[in-house]
Amino acid sequence: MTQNGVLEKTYPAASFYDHQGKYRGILAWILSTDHKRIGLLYLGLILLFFSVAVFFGFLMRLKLIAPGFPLMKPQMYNAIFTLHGIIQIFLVVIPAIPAIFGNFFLPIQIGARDMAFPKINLLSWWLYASGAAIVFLSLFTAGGPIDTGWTFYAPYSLRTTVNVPLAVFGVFILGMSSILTGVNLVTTTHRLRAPGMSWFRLPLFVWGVYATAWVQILATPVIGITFALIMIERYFGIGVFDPAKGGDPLLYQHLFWIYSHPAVYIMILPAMGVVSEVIPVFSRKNIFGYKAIAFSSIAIASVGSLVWGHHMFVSGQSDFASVIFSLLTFLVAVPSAIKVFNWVATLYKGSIELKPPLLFALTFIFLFSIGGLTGLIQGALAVNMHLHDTYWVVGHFHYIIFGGMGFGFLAALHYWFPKMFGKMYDMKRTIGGWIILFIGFNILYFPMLILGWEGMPRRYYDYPPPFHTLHLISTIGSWILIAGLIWIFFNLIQGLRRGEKAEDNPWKGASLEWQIPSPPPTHNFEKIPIVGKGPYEFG
Amino acid sequence: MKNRKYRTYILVWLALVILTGITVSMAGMDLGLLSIAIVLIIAAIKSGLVLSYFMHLKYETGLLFKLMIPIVLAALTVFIGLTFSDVAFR
Amino acid sequence: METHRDDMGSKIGMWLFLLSEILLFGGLFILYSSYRYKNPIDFHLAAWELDRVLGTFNTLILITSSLSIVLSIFFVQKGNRRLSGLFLLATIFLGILFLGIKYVEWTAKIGHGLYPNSPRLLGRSKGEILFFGLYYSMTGLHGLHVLIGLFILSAMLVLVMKGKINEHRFVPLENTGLYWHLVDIIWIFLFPLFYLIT
Amino acid sequence: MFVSWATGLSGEVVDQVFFFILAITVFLLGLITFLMVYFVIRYRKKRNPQPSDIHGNIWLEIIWTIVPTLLVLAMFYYGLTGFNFLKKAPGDALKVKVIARQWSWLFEYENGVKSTELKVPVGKPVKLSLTSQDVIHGFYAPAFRIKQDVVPGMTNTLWFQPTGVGTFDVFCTQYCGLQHANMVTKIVVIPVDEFDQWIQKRGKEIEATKGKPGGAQLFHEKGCVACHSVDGTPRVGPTLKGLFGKEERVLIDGKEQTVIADEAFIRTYILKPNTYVVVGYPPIMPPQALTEDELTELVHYIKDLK
Ligand code: HEA
Ligand code: HEA
Ligand code: HEC
Ligand code: CUA
Ligand SMILES: [Cu+2]
Repeated sequence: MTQNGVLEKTYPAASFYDHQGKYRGILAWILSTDHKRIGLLYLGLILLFFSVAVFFGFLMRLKLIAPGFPLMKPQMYNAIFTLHGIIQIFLVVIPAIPAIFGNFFLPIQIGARDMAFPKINLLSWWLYASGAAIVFLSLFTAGGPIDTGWTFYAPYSLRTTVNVPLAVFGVFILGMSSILTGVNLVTTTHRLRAPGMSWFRLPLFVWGVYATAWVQILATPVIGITFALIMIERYFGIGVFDPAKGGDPLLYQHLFWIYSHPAVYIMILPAMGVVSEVIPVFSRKNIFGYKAIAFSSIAIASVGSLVWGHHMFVSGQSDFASVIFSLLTFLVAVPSAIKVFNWVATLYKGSIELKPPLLFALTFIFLFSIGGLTGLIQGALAVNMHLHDTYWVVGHFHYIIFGGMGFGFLAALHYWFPKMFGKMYDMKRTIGGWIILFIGFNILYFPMLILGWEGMPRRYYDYPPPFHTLHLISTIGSWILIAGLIWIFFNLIQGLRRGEKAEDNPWKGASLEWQIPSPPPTHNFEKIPIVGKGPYEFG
Repeated sequence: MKNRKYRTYILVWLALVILTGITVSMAGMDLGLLSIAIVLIIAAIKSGLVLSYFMHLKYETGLLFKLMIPIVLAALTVFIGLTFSDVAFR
Repeated sequence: METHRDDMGSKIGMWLFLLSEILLFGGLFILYSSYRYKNPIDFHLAAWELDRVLGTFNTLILITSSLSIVLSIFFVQKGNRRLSGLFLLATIFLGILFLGIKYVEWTAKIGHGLYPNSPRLLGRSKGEILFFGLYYSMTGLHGLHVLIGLFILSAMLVLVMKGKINEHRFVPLENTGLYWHLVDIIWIFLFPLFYLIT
Repeated sequence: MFVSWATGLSGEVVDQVFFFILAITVFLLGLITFLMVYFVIRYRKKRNPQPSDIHGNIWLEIIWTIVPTLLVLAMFYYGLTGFNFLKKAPGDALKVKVIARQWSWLFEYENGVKSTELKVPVGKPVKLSLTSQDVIHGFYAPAFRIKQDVVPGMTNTLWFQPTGVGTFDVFCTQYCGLQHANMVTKIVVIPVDEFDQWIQKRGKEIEATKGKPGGAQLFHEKGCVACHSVDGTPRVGPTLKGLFGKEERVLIDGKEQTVIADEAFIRTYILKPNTYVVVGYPPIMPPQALTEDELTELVHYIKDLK
């Protein structure tokens, strides 16, 4: 299938893996400005950090298996949940989809040869790697690993003796990386679309990443300055967040959440883009309500920047602010609802093949809905008084981040795997792994919702005996879940090592990335294509 | 045409200097809240001049250039406004 | 394959970066406005202690440096690299002057025992502690931007002299100009907020 | 299986809102899941080889924009009514001051009585005003469904009205450092006359001591027990049993030295804990605001811990 027959496969498929550039060996990767190589560099690091953080998650669950279980000391637990949160949020889920798949596929999907600023793209990766290195370095400095929670709430983060400044400096660097990636993605989308690729012919993944990139540009600097102030405060004591000097700790929380709430949409929007990509391809049908989905991405990105105060309902902020933030929180759920309904409607009268990418995408919808609906429940003012900072919240965000973004990531990985690596994995085995993962996931996280409703506070290294049963179930779930995860990734690695050679277009997709060889050649397109139709017009 | 641009720059610079003079002398007077407003309005005019002439925003075409500053202003207003919904009503 | 050149693209990229810079300072403005709202009188009193003359002088310096960089760009576009270089040099000089005056100001304040966590400052009201905390962090961050700008300007000067920047290829200099103007704009707000509103 | 059924007026209000929203969301989740599964089965490739080309439907879009909007507005409104109730304490409420610090709670009644547990009479509204001495804590009584952060430099308030007697958990829900998970206490709801007796008796005791509590009491009230035992077991901080006169290995400005734990040492330690750090313990003891009398009493008490 070609786009109006313009794209002819006339060239020898010398893939970007075989490209001979200035450098050899590892240098050919870490100094490459090819967006595809950079995407894979991110993939490598992110998977590494992800496994570290999952291991921490496993340790936490193990500690919580029974009241008083003597696995580790309290300080150790406090450090572990902090690191777990920091790594997962700042090192894994925020960069994951935009930096890996956005990098790899956004240029191809819009018919470009590379990003707008290839060198800055490489710089972003280096900043990411150094920021991560600094965060890890902070573990080994005097005072030991940080123990503030990923939120770094003042004044605790100003008083604790551990090396908070170094850790937030690391996150600051990560923020710079994120901003530059955002600048690159927005500019690329504006400037490098192939002729004929009008805004409403963009694949929805591009829309998702584009909206995300704006949030990255506009929200990230706020947390940058917040963390810079934490550093200045620790070294010079200017007092802006220190109540002893007149500072207002709630303003710290405002600044923190001004970024960190939009950040949750940085996590989810690209994943939603992936789902919008996968569903039409496997139902062989145009997406239902293209414009509604595209605009709801923009709506989520913009209205989503106005709801940060729902993390502060019980913090002592004014009741007036709570009311406004609660109202806005409920309104921002509507564009998400629109997306969900459109996805489900796309399945209607399709011709559906339940291959792994679609399976993960549908699981995304299910788990994301649970996560989102639990979000609604805790967004109600009265109920939040009860549920704030309990395991309910922990359940909410694991459902929505891992169930949502995590499964979106898995969908993306299984969807584009043949394109990225030119190999195919064993689809039957993926389904086996999915079953384990899905069961484990729910056994792990559903009890958390009940625990929270019963009043189990979060960030507790120990708990009263009545909570035991549910914690025990949850811990068992974590083992099942990790087994499923290992199964799925093992299967992918097997595919890499001895999978069959993948076709150029195994799923018969209509968007541009499927019209070029697998894996793509260094400059993607021999001739810049001329686009004559939408991304989901099959046959 | 080019030379006119040259002259524009100098004129803009003159305007900036004069506006600075006005704010500084204004500040001596005690007008309370009004003086905050005036001082900020003058600062806004000054940055408007820099943005449109020195930074060429006036001459750029394309929706993106037209939207950028409004987007940032909207973001800042909303951030400050919503923060004040707390700070001012606590 | 030849890397293709997209001047418009570079400019868009630079602008997007500047937007994020605005919000970086935006975070501080949020703090400033909130604390000013909560401690109007203390802020009022503290502002009297800043040197308004030096502040005004610095404002004029930055405005003028904005003019000189814009002229530098103007001349390079017309092919007059010598004048362009001269105006660049003037910009750098003004930037250094600005930092020099800032240095004098800060040392004077520190000499008076008014610096973060100083016993003298801690003895004052909370609003004043906050005012000076914000004063040091905001002008400090701004000064850091001026400093970075100076490095970039010097690099540009070298490029202009080498002819790498010329009438056919001047986007890097234009982008430097954009950055420098932004630093100017931020000062245009910092100046009244700290020195004038009393 | 459930740890805490709702109690108190606040508990009932919150649960109503909770179950209202829960019902809607469970229904929606069921609907979406059902449709998803049904479509995948009904329109699988084998059964439906030819997809229909549908691009969208403007009416459907409008419906599923408006209906969810109305639903969420209803949820918001219901949540708001509950919130209004939770935020407006009746004027005749019993007032109790709550002081939080790492890692213990102190409750102070209007007549000066202090307690480490919150004793309240059944059926009467209670209004808490919460302050913190160090970092942010969170006052959370799950059974009553109420929670409020305790922020240094601010006084936040909270009210509740117990409807039955019993003992209920209080947790700290804002992460506040090492012993966050142990910063727990109880709300003890007792019959009104029992409460009156208790508070009067304690009030008399205070008068008898002219508002000067003894060392043992101070040791509890000032929160020392959160970190120190008096029976020889080390906690977050070293035990204070047998401290007086002991030779103690401490760090002074990072250098390890031996000092004798005399009265001056103990006094300094309590007032400026950062002067010394006992070897083997983290340097986290918070400074205490004490009057001279209180300090003397405390030091006496610690001296006698043999
Ligand atoms: C990817 C991340 C992500 C996403 C997308 C969301 C999305 C949402 N979140 Fe969540 N949230 C987090 C990550 C995320 N959150 C994290 C990490 C925290 C904890 C931070 C911390 O304290 O450490 C948190 C905390 C958090 C709180 C604070 C809890 C507390 O501490 O007291 C609240 C309160 O309102 C909230 C609400 C919501 C809402 C309403 C949405 C909405 O956007 C959800 C919209 C989705 C749906 C509604 C479901 C799909 C739609 C349907 C099934 C159709 C039917 C729908 C309707 C009728 C509307 N979240
Ligand atoms: C993206 C974020 C992320 C992820 C993946 C996880 C994964 C896990 N988390 Fe979570 N967690 C957080 C973010 C995350 N967590 C945050 C922010 C906090 C709050 C910290 C704080 O309070 O400061 C927290 C807190 C937290 C707690 C509460 C601690 C406390 O309050 O005391 C617990 C308790 O059991 C827990 C357990 C687990 C377990 C068992 C796993 C894992 O073992 C689960 C295994 C993984 C999955 C089920 C994901 C499915 C598949 C994929 C994601 C595909 C791969 C994707 C990529 C490579 C991107 N986590
Ligand atoms: C937050 C926990 C915490 C609280 C509350 C606390 N302490 Fe401590 N205390 C410590 C720790 C930890 C040490 C040892 C290391 C250090 O911090 O210097 C210590 C050390 C001491 C010592 C020296 C002990 C020795 O072996 O030399 C004394 C005396 C003491 N505390 C008394 C008190 C008194 C009296 C109070 C209450 C008014 C109190 N502490 C409250 C944590 C605490
Ligand atoms: Cu106090 Cu947590
Ligand atoms: Cu949020």
